[in-house]
Formats: sequence, structure tokens, C-alpha cells
Amino acid sequence: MEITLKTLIFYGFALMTIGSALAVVTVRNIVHAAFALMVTLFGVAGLYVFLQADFLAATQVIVYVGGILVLILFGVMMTSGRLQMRIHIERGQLLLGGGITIALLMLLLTVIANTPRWKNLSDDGTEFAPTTSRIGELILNEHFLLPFEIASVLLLVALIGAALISRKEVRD
Amino acid sequence: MTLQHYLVISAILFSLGIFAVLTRRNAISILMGIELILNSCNLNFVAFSRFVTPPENIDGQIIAIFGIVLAAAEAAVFLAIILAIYREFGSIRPDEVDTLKG
Amino acid sequence: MVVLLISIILLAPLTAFAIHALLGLAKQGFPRQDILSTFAMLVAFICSILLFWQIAPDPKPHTIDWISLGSITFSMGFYLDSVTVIMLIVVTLVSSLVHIFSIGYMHGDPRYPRFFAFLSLFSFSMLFLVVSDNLLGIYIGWELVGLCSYLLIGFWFEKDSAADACKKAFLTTRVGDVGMFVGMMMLFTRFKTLSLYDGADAGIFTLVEGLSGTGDMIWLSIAGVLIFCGAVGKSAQVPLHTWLPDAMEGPTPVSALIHAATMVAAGVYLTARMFPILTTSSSLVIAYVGGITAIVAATIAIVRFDIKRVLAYSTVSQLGFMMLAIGVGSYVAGLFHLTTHAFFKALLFLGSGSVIHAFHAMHSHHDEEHSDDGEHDHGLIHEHGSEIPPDQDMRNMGGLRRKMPLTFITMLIATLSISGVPFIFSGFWSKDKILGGVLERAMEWNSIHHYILFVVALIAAGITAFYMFRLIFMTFFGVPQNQEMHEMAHESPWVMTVPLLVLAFLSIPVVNPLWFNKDYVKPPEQHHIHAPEHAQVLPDSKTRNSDFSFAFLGVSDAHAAEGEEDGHAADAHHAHSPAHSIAMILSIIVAGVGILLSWLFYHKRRFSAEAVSTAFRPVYNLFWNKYYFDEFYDGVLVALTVWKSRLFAQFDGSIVDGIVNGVGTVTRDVFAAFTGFFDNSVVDGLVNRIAEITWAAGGRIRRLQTGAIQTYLFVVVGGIVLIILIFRVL
Amino acid sequence: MLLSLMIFVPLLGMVVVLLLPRESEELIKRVTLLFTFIPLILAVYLFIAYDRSSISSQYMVNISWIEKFNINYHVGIDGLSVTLILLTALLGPICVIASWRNIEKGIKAYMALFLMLETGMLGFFAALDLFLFYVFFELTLLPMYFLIGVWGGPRREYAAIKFFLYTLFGSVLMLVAMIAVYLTSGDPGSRTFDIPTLITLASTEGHALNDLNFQIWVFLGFFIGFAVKVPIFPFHTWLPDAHVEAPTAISVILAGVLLKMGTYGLVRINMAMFPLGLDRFTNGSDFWGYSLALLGFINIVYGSFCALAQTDFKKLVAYSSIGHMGFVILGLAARNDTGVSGAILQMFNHGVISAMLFLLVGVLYDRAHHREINGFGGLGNKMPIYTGITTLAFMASLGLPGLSGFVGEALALLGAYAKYKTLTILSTIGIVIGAAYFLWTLQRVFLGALNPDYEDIPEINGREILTLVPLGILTIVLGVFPHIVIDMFSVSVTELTKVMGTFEANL
Repeated sequence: MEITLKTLIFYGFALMTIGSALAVVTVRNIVHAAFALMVTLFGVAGLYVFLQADFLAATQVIVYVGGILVLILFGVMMTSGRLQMRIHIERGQLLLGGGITIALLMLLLTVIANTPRWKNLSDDGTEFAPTTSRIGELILNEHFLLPFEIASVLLLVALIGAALISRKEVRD
Repeated sequence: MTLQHYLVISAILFSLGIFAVLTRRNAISILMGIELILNSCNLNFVAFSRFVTPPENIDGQIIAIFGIVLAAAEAAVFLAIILAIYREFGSIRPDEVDTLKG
Repeated sequence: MVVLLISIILLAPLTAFAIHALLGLAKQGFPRQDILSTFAMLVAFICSILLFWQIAPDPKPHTIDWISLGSITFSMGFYLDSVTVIMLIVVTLVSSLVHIFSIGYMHGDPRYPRFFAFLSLFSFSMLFLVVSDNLLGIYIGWELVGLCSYLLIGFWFEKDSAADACKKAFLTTRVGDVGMFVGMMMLFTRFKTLSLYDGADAGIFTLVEGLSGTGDMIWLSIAGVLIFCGAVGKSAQVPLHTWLPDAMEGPTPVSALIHAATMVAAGVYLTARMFPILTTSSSLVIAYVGGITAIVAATIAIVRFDIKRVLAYSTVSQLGFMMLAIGVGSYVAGLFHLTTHAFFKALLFLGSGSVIHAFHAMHSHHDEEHSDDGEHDHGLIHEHGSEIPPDQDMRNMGGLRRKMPLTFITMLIATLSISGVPFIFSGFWSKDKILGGVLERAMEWNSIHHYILFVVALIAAGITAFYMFRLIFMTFFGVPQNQEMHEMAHESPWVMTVPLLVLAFLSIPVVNPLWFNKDYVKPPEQHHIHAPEHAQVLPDSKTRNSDFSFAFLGVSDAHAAEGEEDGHAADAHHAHSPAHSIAMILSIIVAGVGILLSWLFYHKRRFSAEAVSTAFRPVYNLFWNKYYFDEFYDGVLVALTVWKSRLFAQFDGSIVDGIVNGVGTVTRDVFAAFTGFFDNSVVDGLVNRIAEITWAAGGRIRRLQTGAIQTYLFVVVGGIVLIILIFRVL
Repeated sequence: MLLSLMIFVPLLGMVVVLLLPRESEELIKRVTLLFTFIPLILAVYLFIAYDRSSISSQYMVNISWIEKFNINYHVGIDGLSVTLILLTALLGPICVIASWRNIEKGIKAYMALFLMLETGMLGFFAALDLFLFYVFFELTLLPMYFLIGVWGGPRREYAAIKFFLYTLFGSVLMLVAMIAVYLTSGDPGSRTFDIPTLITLASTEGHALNDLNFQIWVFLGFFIGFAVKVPIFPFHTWLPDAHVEAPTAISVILAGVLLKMGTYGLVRINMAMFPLGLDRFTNGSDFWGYSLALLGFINIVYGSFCALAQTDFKKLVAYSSIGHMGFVILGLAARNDTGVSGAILQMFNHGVISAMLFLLVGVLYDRAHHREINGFGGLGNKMPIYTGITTLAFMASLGLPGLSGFVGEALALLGAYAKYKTLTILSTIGIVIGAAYFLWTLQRVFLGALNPDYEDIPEINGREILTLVPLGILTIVLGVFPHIVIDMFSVSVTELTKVMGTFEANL
């Protein structure tokens, strides 16, 4: 396989993603973990770009980094009261969890490696047209309209629900 | 960059997410694990959409968008529940919240 | 025109009743409701008079279909012949007079409007009965008059005696009515109709002509006797006569109207209506019942002191005479006596009412003397021979003829009439006609039965004269027995005396317009009366009975000769002349003897009634105790019925229900015990084992339920991995 | 459609009542009244619009219900059912009004159950499918059980269970017979529950349903089922208990309608479908017919005598019901136009009159709180209107001509006499005893001197008069113009007796 700049950048993103994800699950400081998660999310956004999903990449950054991550940080602040909250990990649980995780990973990798249909599907470097307008048409004009509307309702419900659950209960 | 590259990255992310969910003793860390899992799924969708289906078909991306929406909603509700639990139990350690213990 | 008049006659009293009833329900009575009823009755009377001129010579029933059931139709309608019209006039006339009398008599009663409502209803029912052309209609009217009688006898229902009497009246007559109904069922089943006269289809009277043969005759006799049972109840014939004297608990105008003039005569009317279906044997039964009733009631009347009871037994006795007449085939005589009796007996009752009213002032109300008896022992078994109210006790009276001259004179006329004082009083003619009829039948058939009946009737006639004059002497002559009451007595107001005068006027046949029209009443043909083998040569029964007018003129020979044109009619004349002459002479003799004895006993006091009664103590006791009929009924029949009902109820409660409960208990205790055992040990055992195992298993398994989410997740993910691994391996 | 609407309007009413809040009792009562009033209007319309000259069922609806077993929702009315439907629909609102003040607890449940009961009764009289017929039959049982068992007198549980078990016992036999009929009605696939079809099959020469022995057994099965309901001696002992314990309105329904379900069943199923079972036992003898007449006679005399011995006002009326239903049985046993018409008319009239009697007892009970006949006396003076209405009802019940009770009784007796002379003559004892117990009661309660305990007893009030007056008017009108009702069913009756007559001719 020919090593081009593009490939290098790809591997860079891949490593960034995996490395930071590893950090997310290992660091003890929850705030650090949150920042590591941010890096992971950026990495995934980069991979989206490689997959020529430009709109998605942008969405990933805006929603995840700008929204969800901030939300998580708020959660951290409101529950711990201090940013330096430590994460306890028990040894036994760690071992068991690690074992299961590795088994799972092995399994997945075996499946990926042994599925013939997925072999030899390589990126031929073709550039596609930007997807934004197409996504807009699909969502607002064609057969994804209904799921889209449902999703919007779901969001609304989640919003209201979250507000309801988290509000301070008025004790009689 | 073949499909398998992406699949491997996705698998690793997924496993890490599972690992976090299984082992972390903090509800917010669990949430982060879940976010990892969701991201790995989205990545799979987009990758399959790119390599398997014809180029003009971008349904996989759409699904991914919905996945993001779902994640957002999930995160919001999850955090709300965490807040409620925190108020109720004074802790967000999942092993301490065991009212349903048989 | 006929239909219109009949409708008015029927509807006038009915409308009056309906208005009374609606006002009563709305609690909106107005003070002069008496006028309403009286007016309605007078309208009916005028219409009846008009009808008298309208009556067609060949009457046809006017009917409408009432109920149609497939092949069978019950019709309702009316039938007007001369008898009907006479009955209509009698009923409406007496009823009108009683209405007027009641205005005075019932004045001040708290239930004054109700009284007139009931009178109206009664008048309607009675008229309906009279005009009906079929047995069903007659039966309906029959029961309705019974209802009115019930309501009016029990008018002062606060008195226990009145409450008992009305119930007794209804029940006793109902026993007879059931017999009548069975008779109707027999006729209906045979003929598929209850119409008496030919309308669109043949009526019973036509159909009955077709019967012949011994079996049919027996059948018809039974049917006739059963129908007659209704008359026995309603007309208070022995053995169902006991209710009528008790019925005197009702207000006196009611006694006059219902229990003397009209309703009780309905039985006679019915029997006369059923004339064509009577057979030789059923006629004889009727004659005997009538004869026995006449003598029994007359003997009881001798010893009564209650003025109304004397009159009541006298009524029973006179009704017996009428039945006797019908039974011997003297149709005209029976109906003639019915009409004359209606007037003079109504007069007697109203007169006695006038007397009672005179004494009434000191008894502010009827129920006063009863208000203090707190006992409410309303057994089905009634108490009899209750105390005679002082205002009705003849022993308290005497010498009233100066205080109440009008009452005295009118009652005297009536008494002369009922006693059979010859020539100027109507009762003489009718009673003589009956006696003559009986003797005539006896002579014709040479029948020992009829000779016996003639003697019985003759004796009864003598006794009648005796006790009626006893009443007059005790009440109006002699010295006042109760000075205090005598002082209070006064002549009644004009509303009461005017009806008395009218009725007295009607008791003198010369002025009675009804009798003028000769041959007005024609008896229907009887096809099933057969003279015995040894009978004399028979006159035709038609002509024999057609001489209503003879009675009026009293000179049978002269009159009979006029109408006779054919041969055998002369035989008829020949055959019955001696009978009637003999009867007339004998009846005058017995009436004279009766009056004479009465005069000697109760006016001259030549003989002492007490001495005679002591001398014949057993006989006296028999009379005084009314032949123990009431005791028999109460002690045996009623007691038996009540006993039987208790027995049935006990049977129902203990045996039938006991079996049901027993089955329930057995099912529960035995069967259920067995199944219970099986259930407990086997079925339930199994269930319990399963439950225990489940419980124990749950106890262990629940530890898996840590409540910690992550434990679950471990298991889930591990499980997934395992499953996939296993399936990969396979 | 109109018919179905009428049947299910009360059920709809039940749903509405159940949705109303428990506290708004007035509203519940009004709504119930409305929902019982609608069937009345419809029933009156049906009564008027019914074609009296046609023998076939009218207003038919036939929809497949359970296809696998060929069960249909098949309803329709003929002259007999429309008469009884009118009776049921009439008593509905009257009972609601009668329950207005007397039901103290759980008015919501009471009214809901009552409406359910009404649907059951209306449906029963309209059903033309045997299965549907049975379903409606049982549908009346359950609410009745609760209505007696919850709102009854002191021994209500006993009475309710007795009623329930008795009726269930009967209906189980009926169910067995019904299934037997179904299985015999044809090959698998062509079996049917349809009543008109079954009637045709049962009279088809050579069909399995036409078999004499089969008919006798099936006849007996149905007969016992209905006999309990009528009730025929010796299955009658639930009746006095149930009546005494039940609240007034429920007694009214019990006597007015439920008893008629038994006799209606006898006519509709036993006599129309299995005439052989009744008509021929062995060649030439009339064993079953005579037995039926005998049972009628026993009912009349036995019921009357038992009534005479009662001192409980309500029990007396209950036993009088047993006696009067005996006339219906006797009339049916006669199997001729007169007898059957009389029986059906008596069914209707007894419904009206016994309803009046129970309402009247209820009125007195509400005031005095006891029903001991000997404990009253002289009320005639204090309650003249009440006394008048009671006298009317008593007179109607003891068969006074001019009032409705007479016509039915007289026709039944006239008809029965043609066949069973001795029994009919003996049955007339019942007429006398009937007069005896009613007049005796009248005397003990209303006549005589006033019992001082009831110095201040209030007169019957407007609401109570409202319940009684329609029935009273009906009693008088039908006494004078009985053909109003008779014309409804005379064609059907002629048809029925014609069928039976052909069998009779074969004797």
C-alpha cells in the first residue's frame, strides 16, 4: 500500500480517535476524561471527512462538541460540585470488564476479517458532490420526512422530560 | 483506506465504550462510554454507506444524523436522571443505587 | 235511536263515576257532588222511559266484537226486550229515588262524595248487567255490582263489623260466581260462543234447541244448575244467603238499592234470562232452592229485633219466591214479583232508614260506639250476631206513627203490599201469581214435589205477613219503649220523604203504568222441560205464561178468554183457572191469619211472644241462631280453609323448601366434603408443592438481582459474547 | 336496527353511568331514567308499527357472530315478544323512579346493574338464535344476583344465592338440551342455533329433530330450565325468599318480567319447537299435556293457599304470583287459541298487576318499615288515595271483570276447560281463595279502626303515584279493551296452535 499524505492523515486521525478514547476510559479525573472525549469526537469527525460525509462531520462537531460535551461537563459540575472528582475503579471489576471487552473486540475483529463481502472495498479516491443539499432534500422533501418529524418530537419530549425530571421537586 | 480500516476503528471504539460502561464507577463516565458506542455505530453507518451502497445513496449518513439526534436526547435525559438520582441518593455511583436489589 | 239511548243510559252514571274518581284522585272534591250523580241517574231514567216507547217487537242484539282469537270471537253487546226495558226502568227509577234519599240521609258524612261515586258505579254496573246480550257481559256486570256492593257495605269500614260484612259478602257471592263461571265454561266449550241470542252466528239459546238425548240433558241440567249457582250467591239463596243480613252494615240507602231492589234481584233476572236452557231437573232444583229459601228466611225473620235484619231476611225470603216462580216455569210471575218487590222493599228500607235517621241525631256518628274497642282481631273467621245498634233495635221503638206520619203511612202501604193484602196492593198480585203458578204446575204434572213446594210457599207467605206486621206494630204502634230516644225522633226532611211517597205510589198497581200494556212480557220458549209420564194434558206453555196482564186485572177468567182463539188455548184456560183461584183464596186466608196473629201478639198483647218462645225453645233457638249456617261456615268451611292454607304454607316452608335446602346442605356437606378432601390433598397439594418450589427457587434466584446496573450489563455483554462464540463454533 | 338500538341503549347507558362520578347521584339517576326511557319510546313505536296481520318475525337483524359454530346475532320480534318487550320497557323507567329515594348506598353500581339487566331482558325477548337467547338469559342472572345480594333485606345473601343456584341449575339443563339440539340439527358444518330454522327442521318429517324420544328429552331439559324461572311447583321456593329480600324495584322486575321469561321460553322453544314432546307420550295418551295442566293446577291452588297463610305482605304477593302464573301454565297446556291467548295475555297482565302490587308494598314498607299484615289496620282513613289504588290493584289481581286480570284468567280457564275439565274446575278454587286472601289483607291493613301507631302516616306522594298511575291506567284500559294486546299475537297464536293441532289430530 502506497503511503500518501492522505493515508498519513487518515492514520493520524485514526490514532487520535482511538488514543483519546482509550484515555476516556482510563483516566481517573472525570474532567480529563471529558476533554479526552472531545478529542475522540473530533477524530470521528475527521474520519467522516475521509468518508466524504462533509455535512455529517460538521454536525458531529457542532452537536457533540458544542452540545453534548458541554452538557456532560455541566452534569459533572452539578453532581460533584468540584471538577477534580476522582473515578473509582475496582480491580476485580476492571479485570472482568477488561476480559469481556477484549473478548468482544476479538470477536468483532474476527468477524471483520472473515467477512468476504467486506474485503477489497477500497476508497478509489473519487470525489463526490457535497452532500448537504442532498441531505436537505431527503430529510425535508422525500421519504425521511416522517422520521425527521418524529425525531423532532422526540427531542422535544426529551427536553421536556429532562426538565421535568431534573427540576427540584416541590415537597408538600 | 479500505472499509476494514474503518470497521476496525469502529470496533475498537465500541469495545472501549463497553469497557467504560462495564467498569467505570461514575454515572457520567458511563455516559461517556455510551457516547463512544454511539459514535462507533455512526461511523459504521457512514462507512458502509460510502463503500457498499452506490455513491448517490447516502441513507447511511441520514441514519447517522438521526443517531446524533438520538444521542443528544439520550444525553439530556440521562443527565436529568443522574441529577435526580444524585438528589435522592447523594451519590452517582451506580453500585450504590441498588434499591431494586432482590 | 235505541243504541243512542242505551249508550246514554250506560254512560251517564259511568261518566259521573269517572268525574268523581278523577276529582278524588286529585283531592279536588266539590261540595255538591251528589247533584252530579243524581242528575246522571235521572237522565238515565228519562232515557229508559223513552226506550220503553222505542222497543221493537222483534229484538235483535246489537253487538261489537270484543276479542277475536283465531276461530273464536267474543262479542259484547246489548239485547233489548220487554224484560230488559222493565228492568232498566226499575233500576234507574229506584236508583234515582235512592240518590235523592241519600242526599238527606248521608248528609254530613265525611266521605259523602265517595258515597255518590260508588252509587254511580253501581248503577252503571247494574245497567250493564241488565242490557248485556251474552254471558260474558253479564258476568262482567255481575262481578262489578259485587265490587260496588263490597265497597258500599264496607263504606263505614272503621267498624269491624262492616269490614267483616263486606268481605263476607264478596267472598260468599264469589263462591257462587265461580259456579257460574264453570257453567259458562261448559256452555262455551260446547257451543264456542257465549252469546245468548242469535246475532251474526247462532246464539246459545238457538244451539241449545238442538240438544237431545239423556246424556245431553244431564249435561245441560248440570250447566243450568251451575249458572244458577251465580244466582244463588247474588240473590242470597240458601245455602249462600248468610251474607245478605250482614250486608245491612252498609248505609241504609245502599241496603234499599243494592240489597233489596236491584242487585240481589239480578240473580232472579239471570235465571229468567237463562230460561230457555233450563231442563226439567234443573228447574226443579231451582224451585226447591227458592222454596227452601223462602221458608227458612221467613222463619228467621220472625225472631229478629234489628229492623234492618228483619227486612233483610224478608228480602231473602221474597227472592226465594221469585226463584220458585222461575223454577216452576212461571216466568212472568217471577219477573212481576221482582218489579213489585223492588218498589215496596226499597220503600221499606228507605222507611226504616228514615226511622233510623230520626234516632240518629243522638248518635253523632256511626262508628262512635266502636271507637273504644281497641281489639283488632281481624280473623278470616268473623264474629257474628254482633250487637244490634240501638238506633236499629225495634225494642227501642214504638209509637212512632204520630212522630213520623209520612214514614208510617208509606211503610204501612209497603207492608200491606208485601203481606199480600188483596186487590189494591201490588204485592198481592205478584205473590198470588207465583202461588198460582206453583199450584198449576203441581196440578198439571200431578207432581208431589210441586205440591210440597206450594204448601211451603203458602206457609212462607203467611209468616211473611206475620213478621212484617210485627215490625209495624213494634215500631209505630204501642207506647214508646225508650222515652229519651222517642223525644229526639222527628220526621225526616223532604228529600227523604218524597222518595218514600213516590215508592208508595208505585206499590199500588192501579197507578203503575207498566202493567197496562197487556202481553207486554212474553216468556221465551223452553225446549227441555218435559212433563212426567203421568201428567195431565198439557196446555201450551207459551200461552200459559203469557198472561202478565191477568195479574193486573186479577180476573183471570175474563181476561184469558179474550186472547184465546185456537183450540188448545181454551184447554189452557181450563187448566189453570182453578189453580189460580184456589191459590188466591188460600193466599188471602194465610195473609189474614198472619196479620191477625201479629195483631194479637204485638198490638193487643193477647199472647206473649216470650211465652211461646219458651214453650218451643229448641225451635226458637234454631230460628234465633239462623239455622246455624254461619256457625257451620265459620267453624267448618272457613276454619278448614285457613287450616289448609296454614298446612300448605308449612308444607312449603318445611318440606318443599326443606328439600331444597336439604339438597343444598347434602351437596355442601357430603359431596363437598369429599371433593374438599380430594381438593385439599391432591389438587391443592400439587398446587402447594409448586408454590413452595417456586418460593424456594425465588429465594435463591433473587440474590442474582443485585440492583446494580453494571452487574446486569456484565451479564448482558458477556452473554452476547458467549452466544456469538457458541454459534461461531458450531 | 331499531330493535338492536333498543336492546343496547341501556347497555350504553350503563357505560355512561359508569363514567359519571360517584358523588353526582342525581345526575346518575337522571341519566339512568333517560336511558330507560329511550327503549320505552322505541318499544311503544314498535308496538304501534308492528304489522299485526303478519306471522313472520319483524324488524329482523341477522348478522354472523361466531362463524365457526354458525352462531348469529339474530333478533326479531313477533306479536308475543313485542308484547313482553313493551312490558319490560315500561317497567324500566317505573323501577328507576321507584328506586329514586329508596336506594341508599352505591346508587351508581345499582343503576349500572339495572341497565345491564334491562338489556338482558330486552335481548332475551328479541333473540331468534338459540345461543344468543341463552346468552341474554344468563345476562339477566348476574345483575339480578348482585341487585338482590347487595341491596336486599337482612337475609339478602341467602336469597341471592338461592336464586342464583336455582336458576343456574335450570339453565345448565337448558344448556345441555340446547347443545343436544345443536348437535342433532345437522352434519358438522350445517349445524345451526337459528330458532326459526330449528322449528322448521323439527317439524320436518324424518329429520333427526323430529324424533319423538329426542323431543321428549329435549323438551324436559328446556322445561326444567324454564320451570325454575316461572316458577312451577316444586321449583318455586326461591321466589318468596328472593321477593322478600329484594328491594322494591327489583321485586317489580322479578315478578313483572323475569317470571315471564320462563313462560315465554315455554312458548317460544318448548311448544313451538318440540310440540311432539308435549303432545304425544305414547300413542293416544296425553301424558305430558296433562302433567303440564296438573302443574298449572297445583301452582294455582297451592300458591293461593300458601298466600292465604302469609302474614308478610310481600310474601303474600309473591305467593299470589305463583298462583297467577299457574293460570298461564294451565292456559298453555290447553294448546288451543283461547287457552294460549289467555296465557299470553295473563303474562302481560300479571306483569302489570304484580308490578303494581310490589310497588304498593314498597310504599307501605317505606313508611312503616315492616310488612307484617296484622301490624296495620284502619289505614283507609289516613291514606285514602293509597287505599284506592291498592284496592284497584287487588281487584285486578283477584280477577275482577272490567280490569285486566280477569280477561287473561278467564280465557285461560275457558281454553283449558275444553281439554282438562276436572282440573280446570278444581282450579277455580284458586279464584275464590285469591279473593279471600286479598280481601282479608285489605281488611287487615286498611279497614277497621285505625292502629294508633300510624296516626301520622303520610299519604302516598307524587313520585309514588307517578309510578303507579300508568300501570293502573293500563290495568283498566286492558280490562275494557283487551284486544289492544290480543290483536298483537292472535295471528302468531293461531299459527302455533295450528301446528300443535296437526299433531293432535294424529293422536
